[in-house]
Amino acid sequence: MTVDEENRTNVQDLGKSGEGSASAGPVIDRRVLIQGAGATVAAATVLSRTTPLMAQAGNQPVKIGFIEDYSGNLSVYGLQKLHAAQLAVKEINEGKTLKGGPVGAGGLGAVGQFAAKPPVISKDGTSLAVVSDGGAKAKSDVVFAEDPDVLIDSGEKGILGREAQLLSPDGQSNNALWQQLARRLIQQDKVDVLVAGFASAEREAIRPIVDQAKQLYFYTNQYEGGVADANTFCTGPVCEQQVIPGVQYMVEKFGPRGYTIAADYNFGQLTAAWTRAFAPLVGGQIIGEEFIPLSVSEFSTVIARIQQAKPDWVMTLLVGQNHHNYYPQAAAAGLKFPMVSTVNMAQGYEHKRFPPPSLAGMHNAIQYQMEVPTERNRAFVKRWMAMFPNDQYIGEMAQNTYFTMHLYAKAVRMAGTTDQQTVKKALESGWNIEAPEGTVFLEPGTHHCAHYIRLAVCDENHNVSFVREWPMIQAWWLQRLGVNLVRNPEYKQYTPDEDPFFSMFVKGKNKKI
Amino acid sequence: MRTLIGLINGPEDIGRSQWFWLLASAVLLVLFLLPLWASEFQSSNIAYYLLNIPMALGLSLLWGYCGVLSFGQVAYFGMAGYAYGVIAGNLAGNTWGPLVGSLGGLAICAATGAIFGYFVFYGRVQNWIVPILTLVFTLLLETFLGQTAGYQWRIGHVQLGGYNGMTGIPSFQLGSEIFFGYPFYYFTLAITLACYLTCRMFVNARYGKVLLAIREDVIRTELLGYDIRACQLGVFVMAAMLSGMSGLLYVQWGNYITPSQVGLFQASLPVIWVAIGGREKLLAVAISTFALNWLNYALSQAGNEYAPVIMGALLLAVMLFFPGGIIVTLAAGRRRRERSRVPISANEEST
Amino acid sequence: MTAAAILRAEALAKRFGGIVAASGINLAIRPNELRCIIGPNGAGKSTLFSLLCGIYRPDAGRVLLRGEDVTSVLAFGRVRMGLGLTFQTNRAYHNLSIRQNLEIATRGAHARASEPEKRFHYALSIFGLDASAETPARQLPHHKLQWLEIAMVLAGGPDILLLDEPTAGMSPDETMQTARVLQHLNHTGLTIVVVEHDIAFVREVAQVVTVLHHGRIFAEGSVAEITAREDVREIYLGRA
Amino acid sequence: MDVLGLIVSVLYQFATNAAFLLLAAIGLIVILGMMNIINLAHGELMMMGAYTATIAFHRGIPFPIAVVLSFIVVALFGALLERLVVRRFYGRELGALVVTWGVSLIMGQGTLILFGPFMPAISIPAGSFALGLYSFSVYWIVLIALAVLIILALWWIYQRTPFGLMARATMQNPAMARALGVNTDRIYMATFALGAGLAGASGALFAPTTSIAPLMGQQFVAPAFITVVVGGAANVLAGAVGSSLLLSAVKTPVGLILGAFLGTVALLLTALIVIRLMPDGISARLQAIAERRVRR
Repeated sequence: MTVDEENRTNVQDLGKSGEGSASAGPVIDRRVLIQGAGATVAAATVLSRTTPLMAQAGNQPVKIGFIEDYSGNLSVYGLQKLHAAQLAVKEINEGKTLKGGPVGAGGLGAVGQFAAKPPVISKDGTSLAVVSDGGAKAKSDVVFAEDPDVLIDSGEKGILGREAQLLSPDGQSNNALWQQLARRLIQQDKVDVLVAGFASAEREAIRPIVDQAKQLYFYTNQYEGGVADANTFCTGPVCEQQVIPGVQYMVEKFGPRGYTIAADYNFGQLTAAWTRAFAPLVGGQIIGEEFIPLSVSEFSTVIARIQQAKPDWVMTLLVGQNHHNYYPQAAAAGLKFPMVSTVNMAQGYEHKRFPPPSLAGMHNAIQYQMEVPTERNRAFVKRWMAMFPNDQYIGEMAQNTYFTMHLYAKAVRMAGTTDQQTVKKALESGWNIEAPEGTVFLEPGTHHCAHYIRLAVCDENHNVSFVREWPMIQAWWLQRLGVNLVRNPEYKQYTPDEDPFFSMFVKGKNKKI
Repeated sequence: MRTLIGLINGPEDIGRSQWFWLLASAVLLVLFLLPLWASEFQSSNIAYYLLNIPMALGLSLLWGYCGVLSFGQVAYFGMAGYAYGVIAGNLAGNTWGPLVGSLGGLAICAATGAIFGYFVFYGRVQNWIVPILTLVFTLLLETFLGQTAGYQWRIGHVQLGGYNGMTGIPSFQLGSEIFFGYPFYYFTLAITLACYLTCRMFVNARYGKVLLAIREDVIRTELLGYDIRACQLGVFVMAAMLSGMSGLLYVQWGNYITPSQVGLFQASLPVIWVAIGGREKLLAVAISTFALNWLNYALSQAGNEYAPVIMGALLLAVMLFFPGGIIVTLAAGRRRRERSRVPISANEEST
Repeated sequence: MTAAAILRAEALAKRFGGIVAASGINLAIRPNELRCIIGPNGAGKSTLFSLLCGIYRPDAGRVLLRGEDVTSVLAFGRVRMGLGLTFQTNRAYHNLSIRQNLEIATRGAHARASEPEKRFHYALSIFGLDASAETPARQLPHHKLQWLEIAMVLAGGPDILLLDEPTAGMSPDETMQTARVLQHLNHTGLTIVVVEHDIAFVREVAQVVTVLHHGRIFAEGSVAEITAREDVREIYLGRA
Repeated sequence: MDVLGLIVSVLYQFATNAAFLLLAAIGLIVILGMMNIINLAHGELMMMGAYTATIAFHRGIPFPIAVVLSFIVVALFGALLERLVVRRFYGRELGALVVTWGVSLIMGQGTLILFGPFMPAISIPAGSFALGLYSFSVYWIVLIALAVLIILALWWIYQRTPFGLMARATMQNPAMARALGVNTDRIYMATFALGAGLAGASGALFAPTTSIAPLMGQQFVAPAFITVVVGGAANVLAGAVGSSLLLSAVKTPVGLILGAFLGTVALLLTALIVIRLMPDGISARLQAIAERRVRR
């Protein structure tokens, strides 16, 4: 049987036996870890033994720690996410919640709809099941039937009758500050949950602190993938959920030859590695790669290199203000190659900020962006705009943050306590939640989410349409690596280099080209 | 011993009266007893404010006493941090690894500082270009570190980690004693104090007098037979090592460092701390560094998006109304009332 | 006899942008000579000094100190070889006390750091300055400030003294005091070169006078010869 | 592989890279190069220009006029800034540096608070033309031309107009200039305003090619300073032109063959080396050569 089936069964066993294993499990690993993560974790173990359980005083609020950047470079995303959190908390306190519930480790089961065949590669990493076409090009009608309204009564105001309170300091896009703030929220305010992080750097900055305190932590961003951390739940989509469908579509539609331009840092390099490694499995091939420092903002040379290579399509993994300039400059230079990405439009809403046709022909496999044409999403957008009339856009990260908040509330209600270890257990019982994007499934073994992925296309007038849908694509890579955080907790981030499958493609090629 | 005290109590810094020393020892006592009522978190925060001080002191020596502004002190901050991470990380498990790492970090700062400083000062680069040069150097370092995400960028079994930074850096450790939490707070306090006293003695010693002369009039000093380049180089290296010290403490505090620590924004911070306090007095710089770090943290934890505006306005106000730095000016005012000794005013650094 | 020159300039040339500040200056200062250099403003007197002591690099020509080519030696090096210079505009450390000024000056020329104490007090005594006051030098009267700078140079123990308008802004009798001190120093064996406008002063002290004009040597000779020359008056009368 | 296309494309890249550096630096040429004010708010002045132009453009004002408008607006702001703040820091480069950094902080975050994180950009005027494999943006070619024009204009102002004469006199020797009856205060203000205005105009010119955001200015700061400093103060204009050409001549081939990362590194390294080898910048070297010519 395949790796993931294996995992599922294991996870189910644990689902039953619960308590013991998770509290007994870590002790062995710690030894190992002390070498890796050094004294930090040593101290963490000490700390964790001494931390008392949260007092259950009835009317004291449930503290939700929330760090994002409201100033500095990343404020454009931070402010969106803050608003999402505020909206969710308001709803929670008004006695609302999102539909959904625990469905066991196996997946959506009876509650949600599967994609006919989510893309999964077999252990030896050769074959890749073809992703089913979700249906015809559809701007306003829906491919899969789903409940129009997912916001229902939770039966109580707040969480366990306690008011949900948002503590949201400003990280100022400054990692040192992030660490201080995380420590404050965890050690001083003793928050019941921490929801934080845009840039991977920020996540990595606070993860050691989170692990020291065994703090329940949600990272709500789309990111490069690979975080296997018993205390961390990643509710955003990762490479395998976006790159493969996207590339597959481009190869079918435009031809095999792809060219990658990526921001020259972790996210860009790793996602580029994914693209390079999986293009062949869907009949494509990466004929050129370029990594661009975040400081570069003038792209004539890059454009010329692409023109030289004459690819069928371009994978753009450009991040940050400077890099956004690529699109108008490329358009002005008359660059007409179709583009595919995992970040643009859905996050920085470049298609709203840049006049057409800068992003004409941009494809993006994402789980959410404001235009998603479902009724439940329209309702969500309406609620949002009612609360924040001046907001320009609702990006995918904002949506993740929104449903994550509700997910936490539901988990606490099931656990019947805010004690973090118990809530983690509850979260590890396999949740599905009806988010604005569609049905999301939180996979216990990897602490990652299966998402409803859509292929968004931007036309020359910057209208977005969704031409394909994959109602459930799992974050299967960590499963493939045999990660099972329920049985054996870890606290690291895997990189493709640690996967033998990648090394076939990565060897020597990960260097600059 | 006597001479030591003499040096510490020399004229070249704020405060010589017994009242000052009384106050100083009171403050020290408070800092020492702090853990009695401060939580582990609060003391770790205060440790963070403290650990920036050595870097600021170094810049004060360089800019305030030597008239050379470096915009790239964070480069040495980062270098020391990364070096420590690599060395101590590879020696993980070895109880003396962290010590070796620290020494290694300082050594690398000293070496790089010496080379770069030679490059600058023996090249007779004009004074006002030095900040730009150092800044370019910093940007270069950041650009390089930012793209070291790939697996090939590992030294021993430590990953440089690119923009996401280097994680799991060991805390400082002497033998079996691991400096974490309260112990680390005391460790930081001790190091910072040591750095300050060393600098204070330094500026009051012969060599310091020469720095004074250089600040006053470079050419006159050279025409008294002093090799300006050598003096400036010496101070530059010293400043680099002080930044390194801060870098070491930083990674030991957060067990983590990223290239953005070497970025444009971080690079400008020390300049601000020093300018606001008054670059010509070590103590002033130390105080302002502590205060501004605290202020910034206070503003940000309030989730206040006006934080940068307030910082900027503060900066503007200080530079306009207290060109010599706010603390220096205040202290000078007091001194003037005490005895009719006119303080060294903010003297032009231009050449 | 020229071989005996203790300080010597050979075909020194220096231009700033379009302005020619020195073109082919030849100058030979003999040991223990007291020479005055005169010339209208912009004649290149200060430039000449800057070239001699190494503040500027010449575009062409060489500087020899005791017959040794020091053109490539930096200023501090030449000072350590016995050169001392004061500036046209006073450049004592105005914010430091007399004591600090002289202490720094005394320690300057390490290379020749013999008995600093002695030099310190010598420099102090020569103009009868008083180092007890803590007050910064800028509070001194102008002429004392001028003297302080000379004293600072002396504290380094030089044997060639280049003074750029040392008596500028002094009252007649202060000027004469200065003159006397310089003569005394000269008798103790110092070689002294003074740039000066004050003809009275020049008459008083100069053994040899050099006239600089448009960056070249216009005339050289004893005070009598020079003051007798018509053409020198010509270039001077404009302003003397 | 069409050779002609390649050659044109290389020339085009070389020119755009150079023009980028030159335009980014153009305001700084005046403020840093001529007034010796290390103006860290340079990027924010450019940002202000871009915002002005964008807002005006969305109000229906044609782009060229919007650019002129932003020149005026930012110039006025510059005059104000000079009178209120910068004035007190002449001859104190490092003080000016700190204070302008404060200004940039306020302007950056202030813009974020006033206008939000983004503003819809202007579409790049004028289309593109193709040549073999390659196609080129007409607008960038316009920018290249404009860069040259602005430099010539500056040169003309400073060499041929009474204002230029007075300005140069003031910068070289304020006391003397005052003695000659020049109102130096006004000259300083005018010069700073001119520099600010140029920064604003260049920001406006870049507006279509970049995202309009509060911190957009920062992308120009490092290139601008490097260009001016490498150029040197002996003759700022010539220097800036020389350095932008030199830097581009290094960056373009390296970037084209080895990729953007090494291109950037090469640029920074060149800057370091040039500054070290000629502390007075390229212009000094140019001048020396010129003079040698004169003498022969």
